[in-house]
Amino acid sequence: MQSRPMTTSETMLQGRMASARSFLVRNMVTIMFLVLSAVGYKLSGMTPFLFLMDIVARLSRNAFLVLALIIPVMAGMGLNFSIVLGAMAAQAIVIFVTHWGFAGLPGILLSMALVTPLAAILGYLTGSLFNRTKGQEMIAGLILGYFAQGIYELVFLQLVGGIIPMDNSTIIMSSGVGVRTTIDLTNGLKYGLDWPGQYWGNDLLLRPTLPWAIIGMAVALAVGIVIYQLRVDKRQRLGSTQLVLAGIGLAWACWWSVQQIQARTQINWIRVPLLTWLVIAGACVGLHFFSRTKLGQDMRSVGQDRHVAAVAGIDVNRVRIAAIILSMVMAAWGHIIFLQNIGTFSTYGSHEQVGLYSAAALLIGGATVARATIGHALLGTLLFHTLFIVAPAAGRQLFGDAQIGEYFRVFVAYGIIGITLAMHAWKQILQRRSVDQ
Amino acid sequence: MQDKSFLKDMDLARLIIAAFFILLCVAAIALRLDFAELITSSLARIGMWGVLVLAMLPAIVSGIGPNFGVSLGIVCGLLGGLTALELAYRLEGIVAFSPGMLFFIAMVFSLPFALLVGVGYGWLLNRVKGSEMMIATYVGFSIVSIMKLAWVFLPFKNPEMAWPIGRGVRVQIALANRGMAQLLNNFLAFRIGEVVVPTGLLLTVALAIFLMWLFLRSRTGMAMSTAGSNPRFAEASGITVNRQRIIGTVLSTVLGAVGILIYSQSYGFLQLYEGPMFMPFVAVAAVLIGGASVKKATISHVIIGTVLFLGIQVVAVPVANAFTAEWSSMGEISRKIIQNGVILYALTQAGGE
Amino acid sequence: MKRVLVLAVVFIMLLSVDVASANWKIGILTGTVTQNEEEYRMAEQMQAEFGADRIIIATYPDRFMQEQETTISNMLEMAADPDVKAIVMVQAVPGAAAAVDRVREFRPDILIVLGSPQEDPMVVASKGDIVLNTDDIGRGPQIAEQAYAMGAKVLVHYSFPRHMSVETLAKRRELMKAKAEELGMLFVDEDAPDPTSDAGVAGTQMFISEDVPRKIAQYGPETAVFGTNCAMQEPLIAQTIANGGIFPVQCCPSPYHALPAALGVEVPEDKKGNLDWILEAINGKVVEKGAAGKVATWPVPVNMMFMQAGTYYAVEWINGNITSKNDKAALVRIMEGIAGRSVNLTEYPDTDNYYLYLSDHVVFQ
Amino acid sequence: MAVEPVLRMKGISKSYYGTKVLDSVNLSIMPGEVHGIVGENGAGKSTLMNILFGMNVIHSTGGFEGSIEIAGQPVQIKSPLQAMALGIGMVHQEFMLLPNYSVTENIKLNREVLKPNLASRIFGPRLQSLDYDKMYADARKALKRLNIDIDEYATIAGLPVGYMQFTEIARELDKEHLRILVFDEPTAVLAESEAAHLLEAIKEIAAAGIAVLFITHRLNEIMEVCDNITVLRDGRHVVTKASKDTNVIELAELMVGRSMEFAGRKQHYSHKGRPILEIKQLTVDMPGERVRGVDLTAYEGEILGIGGLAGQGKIGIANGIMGLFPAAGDVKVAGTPLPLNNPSASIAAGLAFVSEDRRGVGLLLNSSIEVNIASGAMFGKKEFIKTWGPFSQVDQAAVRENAQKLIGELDIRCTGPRQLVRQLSGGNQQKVCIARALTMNPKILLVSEPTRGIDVGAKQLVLDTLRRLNEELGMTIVVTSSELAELRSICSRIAIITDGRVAGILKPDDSDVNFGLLMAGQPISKGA
Repeated sequence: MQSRPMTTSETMLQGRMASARSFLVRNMVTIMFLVLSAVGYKLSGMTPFLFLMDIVARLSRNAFLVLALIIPVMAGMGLNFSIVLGAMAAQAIVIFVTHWGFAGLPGILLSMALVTPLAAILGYLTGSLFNRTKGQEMIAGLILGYFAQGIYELVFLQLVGGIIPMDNSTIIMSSGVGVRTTIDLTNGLKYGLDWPGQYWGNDLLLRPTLPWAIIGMAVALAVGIVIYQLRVDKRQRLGSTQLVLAGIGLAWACWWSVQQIQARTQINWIRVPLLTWLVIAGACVGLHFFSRTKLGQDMRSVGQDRHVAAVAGIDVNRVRIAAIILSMVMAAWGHIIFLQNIGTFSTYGSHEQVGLYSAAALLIGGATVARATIGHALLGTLLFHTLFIVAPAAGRQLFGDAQIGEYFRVFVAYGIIGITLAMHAWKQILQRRSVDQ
Repeated sequence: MQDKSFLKDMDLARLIIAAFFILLCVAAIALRLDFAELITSSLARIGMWGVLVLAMLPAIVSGIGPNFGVSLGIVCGLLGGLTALELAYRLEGIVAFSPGMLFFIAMVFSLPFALLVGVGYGWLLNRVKGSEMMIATYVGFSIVSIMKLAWVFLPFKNPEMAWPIGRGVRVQIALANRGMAQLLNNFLAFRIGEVVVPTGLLLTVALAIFLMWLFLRSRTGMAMSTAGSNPRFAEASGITVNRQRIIGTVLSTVLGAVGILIYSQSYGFLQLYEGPMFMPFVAVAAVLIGGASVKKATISHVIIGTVLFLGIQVVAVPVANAFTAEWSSMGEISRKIIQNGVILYALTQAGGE
Repeated sequence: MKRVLVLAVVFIMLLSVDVASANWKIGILTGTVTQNEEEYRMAEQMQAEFGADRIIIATYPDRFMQEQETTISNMLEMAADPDVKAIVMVQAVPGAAAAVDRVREFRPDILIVLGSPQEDPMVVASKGDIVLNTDDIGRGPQIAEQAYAMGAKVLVHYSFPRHMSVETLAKRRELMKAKAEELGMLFVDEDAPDPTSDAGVAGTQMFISEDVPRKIAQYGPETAVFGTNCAMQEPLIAQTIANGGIFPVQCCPSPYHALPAALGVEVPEDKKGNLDWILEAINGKVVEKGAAGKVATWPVPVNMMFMQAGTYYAVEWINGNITSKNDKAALVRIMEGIAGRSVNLTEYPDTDNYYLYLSDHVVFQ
Repeated sequence: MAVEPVLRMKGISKSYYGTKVLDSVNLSIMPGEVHGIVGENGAGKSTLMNILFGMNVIHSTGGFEGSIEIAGQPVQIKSPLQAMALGIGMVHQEFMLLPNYSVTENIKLNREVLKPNLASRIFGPRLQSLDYDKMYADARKALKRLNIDIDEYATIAGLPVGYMQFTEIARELDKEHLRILVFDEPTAVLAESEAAHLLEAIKEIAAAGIAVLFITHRLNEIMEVCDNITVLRDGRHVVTKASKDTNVIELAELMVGRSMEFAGRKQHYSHKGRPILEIKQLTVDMPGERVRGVDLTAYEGEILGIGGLAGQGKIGIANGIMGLFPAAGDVKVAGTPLPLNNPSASIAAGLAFVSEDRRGVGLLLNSSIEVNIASGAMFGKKEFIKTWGPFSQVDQAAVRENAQKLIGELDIRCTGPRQLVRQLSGGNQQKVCIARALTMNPKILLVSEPTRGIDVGAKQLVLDTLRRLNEELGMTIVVTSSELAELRSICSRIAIITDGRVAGILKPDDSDVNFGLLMAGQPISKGA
């Protein structure tokens, strides 16, 4: 508290500094990540081609899974580590669909259709469990994962081939019982969604080159912004600064893409799995729409305060179960997308990757256990994977020793996640302080 | 630690898990397993983990929640252990250390690291109130990774620890050479029938628990638990909350360092590299299964959790194996299903908030 | 389009070939010493032999099960360098098959050698040009015979469900059991906690160090133990020797694997990497602990040999000495050169590029 | 005109585990009537309301006896949902609001206006979209009925307490078919002006034909708005009277069951000791209660009152002095300058504080009574501690003894010193706070809102305790309170805080007009 009165110019300067500061504070994690990724990229000596190829693949693999975590956060259930169960369900269905010999897009659609009821049942059971362990969802989710792993092994190691008949020498072990450790989806579901055309003998279908895809997306975004500005209520419209920034960004992206096309760079070899991206975009739109429905509103209500929601007559337990069911189904679909892109998976281990990394990506995007948006999910996936692509090479270049590079990468990767989370927490404290003043 | 509060902490969930433990023991006897040996192993395992689980207590009590970053303390302990071994090698021929002396030196060397790291870590956790658990997890992972660099680069010369081919310290370092393996376990160990009681180990754990009990009743201890349970009340009472949280973190880190040395002497090897990565999860699971929450923990939670969780881990596998002797792989599968199923069931019986 | 793309790449590479033909590189993808020291050291040795401008080393993550995407990225990054003509990956951990698939999408020309694969043999065989593995199936009866020869009356086999879903490991267990029973030994099948499950590595190791004394107490000192997982080996060896049991061989046979650590062998600076010396040193320790004749291993560190052989093969292939990506005769020649003894390679059933290697044991006495 | 009562509860009895908490209570309300219910804590008011609301706690403990009729129809109310469907609404004592929602979203909580869409046609009505335009319109309408100007787009978090209360009421008004509206202590958290506004609103609601059940501790308010008043005592129905036939004194007697002196007791502390607490240009950065430069002196042995409207900064003064919020200025205790922003220093200087935020700052809810009582002295003064060099241990025996003494002295109703504070009633919790402060043996006792949220009987006991401490021990006490009447009943001087500064200092027997003027921020004109 200052007792000396301030002059006008001082006040104005302070105001401007405060707004610059608040911008930095608000975006400090993103800014830090951009700087880090840029430095890492420079250090790694990577070509843009390699980087873009990898990030396109990783984005289309993982974005949907990260989106699956949003709904439980909305319903106040924190990070849903039980999506591992959804992934197991997806693997189970994929194994059967592969056994039946379905391939390509039809196979993917069939898998998604079949996995939905299974994941919904698992979601219902998990949700019921969480309702009986309110406040201990995290440890319950963790132990549930181990429990489900046991059931999964029981079914696929002991029952399939024996009690559940399945006769397929590439899937079942030679003893006749138990599924092999690796399932190869080549000539099956692999790229079923990414390159749907290959199934019908046309590789080009729904696979534009990256520059063209960027131009297309930029145009779509611009149109979207215009429509948004025209349709929504005044107070929700974007500000002029935001519009100008968006305009510059989109224009630059288009200009860069045109350059790439003209120069016939390697970038033109990278192809965007358009259908997958459409599915992800559909999920985003769906989530946005969902959050404005009655059920979505109920989830947000329950998420803020279970007691208040209950007094208002909302069936809290039912809403929580619905949230887990939706999350579980989305996770199962997301894992199918993941598997069809990867192409081979380890029967008893692939689902392990799902929980922790998706959660980390979401958190890095700026989400907290209490608040997560689509933007957080997409930004987080992008930043997280950028770092993971750039870091190994950067570590190697920095130390000139592959092993040391790897150790350093893991240190940086985990350290960055830790620092990011710390910065989010710190940011909140800073913001709370500035609100108070 | 009064009997009354001990009983109160044994709520329904705990009773179910305890009943399951007893059932496993009965099954072990019925299946004619070497029950005395199982009890011996259980006692040793409980003793090994006792101090590591205890490390969760000051963390929870001071308000930072279960310390997923106890791996920081663990690497400090390992560093102390390595330093002691290195010292013994360098001074070979000048001073001959007895195993006990060496163990003591390991502890002494790990303490400055643990204190320093604990203060820094506590400082970090004070910046991020409300998100400690998630951050601690990743800080823990991160420190384990950076220590891998240290294991490769630190100038240790003791050939007992060296890789057979290249530079650096090997993944598992045998303590038997210097007589440190089972040092505490064998101290005053005696037999009741076939059961071997690792007296020294259990006494050490009991001593640690007793000291913690005393500490919690000291002025600092009271201030720390006040800061943990209601920070605003604590501030109003003239307690510097951040300082108390740092004290809690330092204590937890130090206990982690001491705990890993006790663990390692019983196991017989120092485990470096990936070894400490997931140890915090076991300790956290144990204290939570003992009935603690992220905000509240007592000494009885630590004891109950350690005995039940680690006891079950020891007995469950052989029992499951014996049950399914004729059915390959079923032992481990049924262990996973039944053990985790029972814990889940117990959690549901707690009924949530 | 894929074909067009591939053609485009090949074309561009052909353009660069005339200047780059002398400019070849080989990528070695391996684990850090955390996983196993041998492979990483061999990679370093290869780099020293051919120069850092020839051999690029990259590592897959320590937590490769969880970070398969990183494995893929690392192999992709190597393949993106047009100078890289061959990639040697030992051990080919889960994720290798997916990574090879990616590489093949834009670099079908690259020679890929996979050593000690952990994925399904049929899948791996369809991805790599050459796959090298220990003859796990052959080792089934071999281990039983070895244990019998060392005086065992009981053979305990430690594993867990995830490993028993690996075709070769499951088959090895079946054949081991059959052979043991044929020889009149009692075969005991024991499940240990999976180190990747809730029990963790520490849980597995604790179980082993508790269970081995139990088994030897139950069946007597003529008990041989075998464990399928690398993390089990140190406690397995330590407890077997301490309780007077028999240890026929490790999961990944090599004098360097687990034996020096479990026995507390002291390795002076000047003896590092000296195979004969380490065999001597282990022998000394085994005898000192009164376990003469009760501990055995293979005299060749197989993973090191796979990497070395893979690299040599790649070099010869790049130089044009070998024209086929899969030339068994040349491979055998190279391996015999490394091992200094005759090498017998067999193919995994229904494959022509998945080679199995079997060696005799050396018993410490 | 034979109008049917909209609600009739007949012979309601209820037992919890064998203890009778309600015994044949009758209640009957006409449409448009404002009906007050008064009673001490534990008289059975909340149980009665729980029965009316069909709360689960009633049915899970064996239900109740008696019958309920709504508009002449006998009904079985099994759940809050059903109660709402029958047109019963409730404004809760604790806010039932979601802080991150807008005013509108809170008003429309679980009664959102929906419109069907493609998804809802396929997957069912739960996927209908929210019709925000209609929701905003409805919210505006409901707020207008309360005659209050709240932005329906505003987010609840950050609104003043009073606005939150009105949002709750607007939510109930927005319900169609609302027939009965229950107010459970609605004014407990409001400043006096807001409370007055609320009472006006209640009258208007009743005028629209809605029956209002009004529960409060403030008897003056009851007298002002209620047509009829029911008094409950120990679960029994004492009497129902028309408010015009009774007065505050009688109601208080009926409630407590003993005649008591109430308010307006004249104190004449003419004695002025030496200044013990001198405050100069104190500014405190306490959100919502900012202090902008207070000069104030307390003299040894007096009870100094600090009053004023909510949000004017009166609460901030004590919090600033105790170092709980950032403060600047000069404060001297017994002539010695007090370092600010340092709670330990404040405690060491002999200040003890009973916070207005009892559950947040004042108590360790999950600890025992004895630990709570001893904690202040333990940390602030190192008492109850046995020390050996660097080692120390809590002196359990001394802690126990002290707790038992104070439990007796302050008449704290509990099962023993080891009972958890969480389990105590509001009044008893407040006594624990005072006991904690007394244990520190302070030179000056700062007490904020000592009677907030506790019932009449306990209120009187707390005030008596303060007075006794002052009279018997000569302790200097600074009381901050929103209730002018209680300040006037115990203080020797009352400072009125307006806009973060001292507007003036009055004697307890100064005229109401003067108090009113100062609170409104106007100078007292000579001769007024």
